[in-house]
Amino acid sequence: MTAQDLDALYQEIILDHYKNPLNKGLRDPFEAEVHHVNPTCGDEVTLRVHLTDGKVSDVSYDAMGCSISQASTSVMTDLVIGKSVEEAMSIQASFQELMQGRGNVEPDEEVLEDGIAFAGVAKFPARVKCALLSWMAWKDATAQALADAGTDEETTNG
Amino acid sequence: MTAQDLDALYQEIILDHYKNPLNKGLRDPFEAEVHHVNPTCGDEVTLRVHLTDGKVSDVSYDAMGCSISQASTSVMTDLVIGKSVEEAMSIQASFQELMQGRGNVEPDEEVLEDGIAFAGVAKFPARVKCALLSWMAWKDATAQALADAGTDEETTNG
Amino acid sequence: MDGLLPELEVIRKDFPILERELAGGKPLVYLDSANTSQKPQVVIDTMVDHLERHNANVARAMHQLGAESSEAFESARDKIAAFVNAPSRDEIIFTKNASEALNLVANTLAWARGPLEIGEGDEVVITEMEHHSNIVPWQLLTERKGATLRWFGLHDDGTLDLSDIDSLINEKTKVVSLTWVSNMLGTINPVAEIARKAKAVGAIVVVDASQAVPQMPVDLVELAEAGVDLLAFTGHKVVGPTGIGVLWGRTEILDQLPPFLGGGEMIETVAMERSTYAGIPHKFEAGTPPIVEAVGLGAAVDYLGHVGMAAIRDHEHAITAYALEAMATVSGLTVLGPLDASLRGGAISFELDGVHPHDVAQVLDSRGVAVRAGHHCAKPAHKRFGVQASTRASSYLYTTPGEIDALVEALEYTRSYFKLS
Amino acid sequence: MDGLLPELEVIRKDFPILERELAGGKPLVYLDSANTSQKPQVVIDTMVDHLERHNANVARAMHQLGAESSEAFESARDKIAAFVNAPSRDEIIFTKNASEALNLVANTLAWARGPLEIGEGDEVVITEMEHHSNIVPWQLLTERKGATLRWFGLHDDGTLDLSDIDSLINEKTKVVSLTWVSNMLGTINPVAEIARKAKAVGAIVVVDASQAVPQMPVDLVELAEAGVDLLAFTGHKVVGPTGIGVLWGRTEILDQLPPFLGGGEMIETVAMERSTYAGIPHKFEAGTPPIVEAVGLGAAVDYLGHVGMAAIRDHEHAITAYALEAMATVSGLTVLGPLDASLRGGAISFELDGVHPHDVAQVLDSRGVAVRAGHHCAKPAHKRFGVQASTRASSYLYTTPGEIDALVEALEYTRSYFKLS
Ligand SMILES: Cc1ncc(COP(=O)(O)O)c(C=O)c1O
Ligand SMILES: Cc1ncc(COP(=O)(O)O)c(C=O)c1O
Repeated sequence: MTAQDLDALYQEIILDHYKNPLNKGLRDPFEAEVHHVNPTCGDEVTLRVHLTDGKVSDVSYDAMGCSISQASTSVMTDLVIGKSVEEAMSIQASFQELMQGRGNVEPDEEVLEDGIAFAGVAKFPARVKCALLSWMAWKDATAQALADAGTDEETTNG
Repeated sequence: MTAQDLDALYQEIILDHYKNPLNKGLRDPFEAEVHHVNPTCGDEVTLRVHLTDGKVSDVSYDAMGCSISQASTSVMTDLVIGKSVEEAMSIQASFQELMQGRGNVEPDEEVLEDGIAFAGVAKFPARVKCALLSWMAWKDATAQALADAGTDEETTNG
Repeated sequence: MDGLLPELEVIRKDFPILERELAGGKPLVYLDSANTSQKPQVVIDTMVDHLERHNANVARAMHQLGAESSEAFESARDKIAAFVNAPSRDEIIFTKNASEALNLVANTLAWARGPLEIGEGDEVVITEMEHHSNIVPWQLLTERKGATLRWFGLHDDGTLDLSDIDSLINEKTKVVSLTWVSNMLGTINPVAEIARKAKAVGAIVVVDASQAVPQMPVDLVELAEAGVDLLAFTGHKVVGPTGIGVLWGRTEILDQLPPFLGGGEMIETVAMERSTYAGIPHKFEAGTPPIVEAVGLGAAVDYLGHVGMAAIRDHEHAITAYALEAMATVSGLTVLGPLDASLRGGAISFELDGVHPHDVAQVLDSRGVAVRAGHHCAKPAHKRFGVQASTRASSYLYTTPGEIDALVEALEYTRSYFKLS
Repeated sequence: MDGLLPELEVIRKDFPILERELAGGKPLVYLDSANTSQKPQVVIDTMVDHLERHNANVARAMHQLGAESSEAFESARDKIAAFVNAPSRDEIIFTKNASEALNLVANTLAWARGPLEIGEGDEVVITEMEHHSNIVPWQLLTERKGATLRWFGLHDDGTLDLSDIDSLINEKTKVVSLTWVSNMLGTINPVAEIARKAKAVGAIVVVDASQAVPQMPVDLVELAEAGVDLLAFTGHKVVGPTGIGVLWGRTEILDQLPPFLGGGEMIETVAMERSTYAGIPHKFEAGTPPIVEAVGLGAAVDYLGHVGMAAIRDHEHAITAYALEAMATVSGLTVLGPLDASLRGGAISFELDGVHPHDVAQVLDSRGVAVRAGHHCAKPAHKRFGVQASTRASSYLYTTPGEIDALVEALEYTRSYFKLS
């Protein structure tokens, strides 16, 4: 790849989020905590979600990894916190689609905001996993929290 | 291979032994019986040896296989029966050397008699195993008979 | 002749080895494709291009060559998944050959716990026409776990004897594993029908498709619906290279099986104390995979797909019908297996009265005709037919009727050579 | 520079990929040879010739192509046996990679009965610097059999901590398995010394030579004398193709191990009721082997033998010494592993303060420099040094001092790109 590609990959926004990550740290309360790893490089994230009344009240995390994975985690938390679970899930889906689109998907700035800075990553298959690590962790944790809530309800109802 | 090679492989002597094999059948008495298989094609031989006073008194067999393996068995029994074990072992070694020589070993007619007809087989790696099947079985059976005799002697001496 | 590939001469030009001259200037008549198929130029060229321009390890590398190599490797998986219409591309696992694919299943079942566990009193069912690679793994499994191996017998015409299916497949049956097309008898087995029976008792169904995938369109979605859980085939028989095979497995089953080989690429995380494993397909692909082989196999299935598997099946059928008819004119020749070409694949094993298969193959070879002699890794099936070995002629998409004529002519010559007429 | 291969430019011409231009017209600086090596033209050409002119299955075929293919395949075994000076050529077993070779040993030990049987109370000893492929198989074995896995720790300089060798290797020890050269730290371990200790307590000694065979002369007669019983390496790291690995084993041990995969070629005779198995090497080679891969590997070891393994070792040593010195000038760079080139192989893993290895590798790639980033399948060793990942540059016989200069220059650029200076 060329120096231009490199700059397309390492957008200023990405480097900013990398140096100053948002919402970092593990916090209480939370309904689900997951630990995800990128088997290729060993990058890890421990991530908690706190949902209230169908809303993403908090996402907190402890993560180790490269600039792309760190920045992506920061952007993700910023995008989903405060949104309804449904809306957040749809943002997650848009981001995942962008990442897996091999550079052929046009990002929607309305939906993804700072996330569009990752459009360049889609052209680097080896880095797509970095960008997706925490997004997949969030999806997993949220699904777990919802399932538990479902079970609780069932239990309550039963 | 050419028609000439074919004739070199299927010498008249070989086809004669194939049609009229010597010493065929399983006979008593015997000190050791072995069963050998060619894993590639399934050719089989059951072979017995009878030794008396260091001499190969009889070799009897039941075998299924191709012309080369059948003829080779017939020639082998004809060569070793009546010889001293030592002499027979050395004939076996000569034959094996001829077969594994990839066509570069000059056969000794004094030693191998009709066995020299197999010189052409050495150029067909896939057929070497056919020619050697019963010779290896005979060697194995003889070794077993000798070992047992050794044990018996020991037992007697002990 | 009806059914032949329309551009047969063009197809033959794709296979460089078919121009090979043998000793004595004889042209090659290759009738040993059930043993291994020949390779078209495009498969060889694709492998060369990979080795000369894109070679790198996969999955692990961040650099350009690594990205190119990973892309080539993973798109080979996509191509193969599409070729057999697999429900999911992640269900395509690369092995080293069909034998490893079958052993992977039997070996991981030996360590499975929970619903898939196999133990005393359990039964595994195979057939008498299996290739050794679909017999020995199940012998090892059942011996080691104290389970019982049972099998379907064969009718005299080489078809499966299904008369005792209701007692053979019963509530103790944990696995039914069978070949789709026999490599010795050519028989095509009713795998969907048997799979449905097996599913009804909750058994796992394994299909050895080593001879089927080369010869006919395969639709795994359809087979999965009938109840097939796992299916194996091998690269070198579908005009691909050696060193690669494929195991397809239903996700739910693969997820339940413990890992097979442990090591690089199959892990999620490793500590000295314990490890966790990756999801499929990587869970079953320890170590550096057969990269250039997968790339070659991708090109191979592209090639076959381009010719068209339905057209290849028709071609095989036409050639086989022609061969069966022509071989019937050779006196003393008995075909083992179905005599109706529509019931079988293109491998024709036969006996020639008074000449051992080795000798038949040897004389044929002197005429340039390459066939296989022996038990073709199907000793029990030979035993069933009271023979120790047979000669086998097997065709493929590049086989011409003229080559069948050469075979028959060479068989007549064999008879005269051994003074049988 | 002393020790470099005298005809380095000629050698480079043998490797077509080294002329590859990357994106932006950058020449390729390939420093990822510990991951996989590049292939010389002669290896590629030998494979092409086999596929275009001699392709046939082996062992089974009576025809001319079959004889040629079998001859090529079995002489590859001879070549490899000679290359590592194996006591017997039948002790050379072809696997699909080094991982399969190691798993073959661990997996068959799980089913071994008699003196080799492993059970509760028994111990298997490895080291903290193993590749995952020499960790996970032993975890699976010990977990499944109720035995205990133990390991040598590491000194801060990346060498093995042998201080507790007398307690680690004791009368309960059944297997000691260790890497000869670490793929992460580069460390060369004293395998002969450890083998002697292990022999004294009757343990089996397994050596992972995946990084050793490419880099130094190997004499298996000598190693066997010291007590090494089994040794594994992989084709793609010795300028051969993927899809092939090698397990060498002492005949007495291999004879005692039960079969691994069951199927074609590994049998003596098969009946539905039971089977008997072939002798080595075939006993462990079920199914169609990696034929063209073995032929390619034969050409590869011929090529390396022609250049000379002692000369290659010297070259690697010279390049590694030069690289260690040059990299020491990059501020914030810390090498993991021995800093003395004479104690190590050519893989140099390092950290660059403030830049994650992924990002280092990415920036290097934009300059055409191909290195690996991650845990290199050695997570426990990374953990031992308190890091999650590292960047690794690894050289081979085609590496020039100029390429090391390019690496260092690209590292400086990385620092400035991430605004570290
Ligand atoms: C030390 C070591 N052991 C084992 C392996 C595994 O080799 P393969 O991936 O070819 O199975 C490697 C290479 O990846 C290695 O460097
Ligand atoms: C029906 C069948 N099953 C299994 C195999 C084994 O394939 P491989 O030798 O590639 O493992 C073959 C071919 O030899 C076969 O014909």
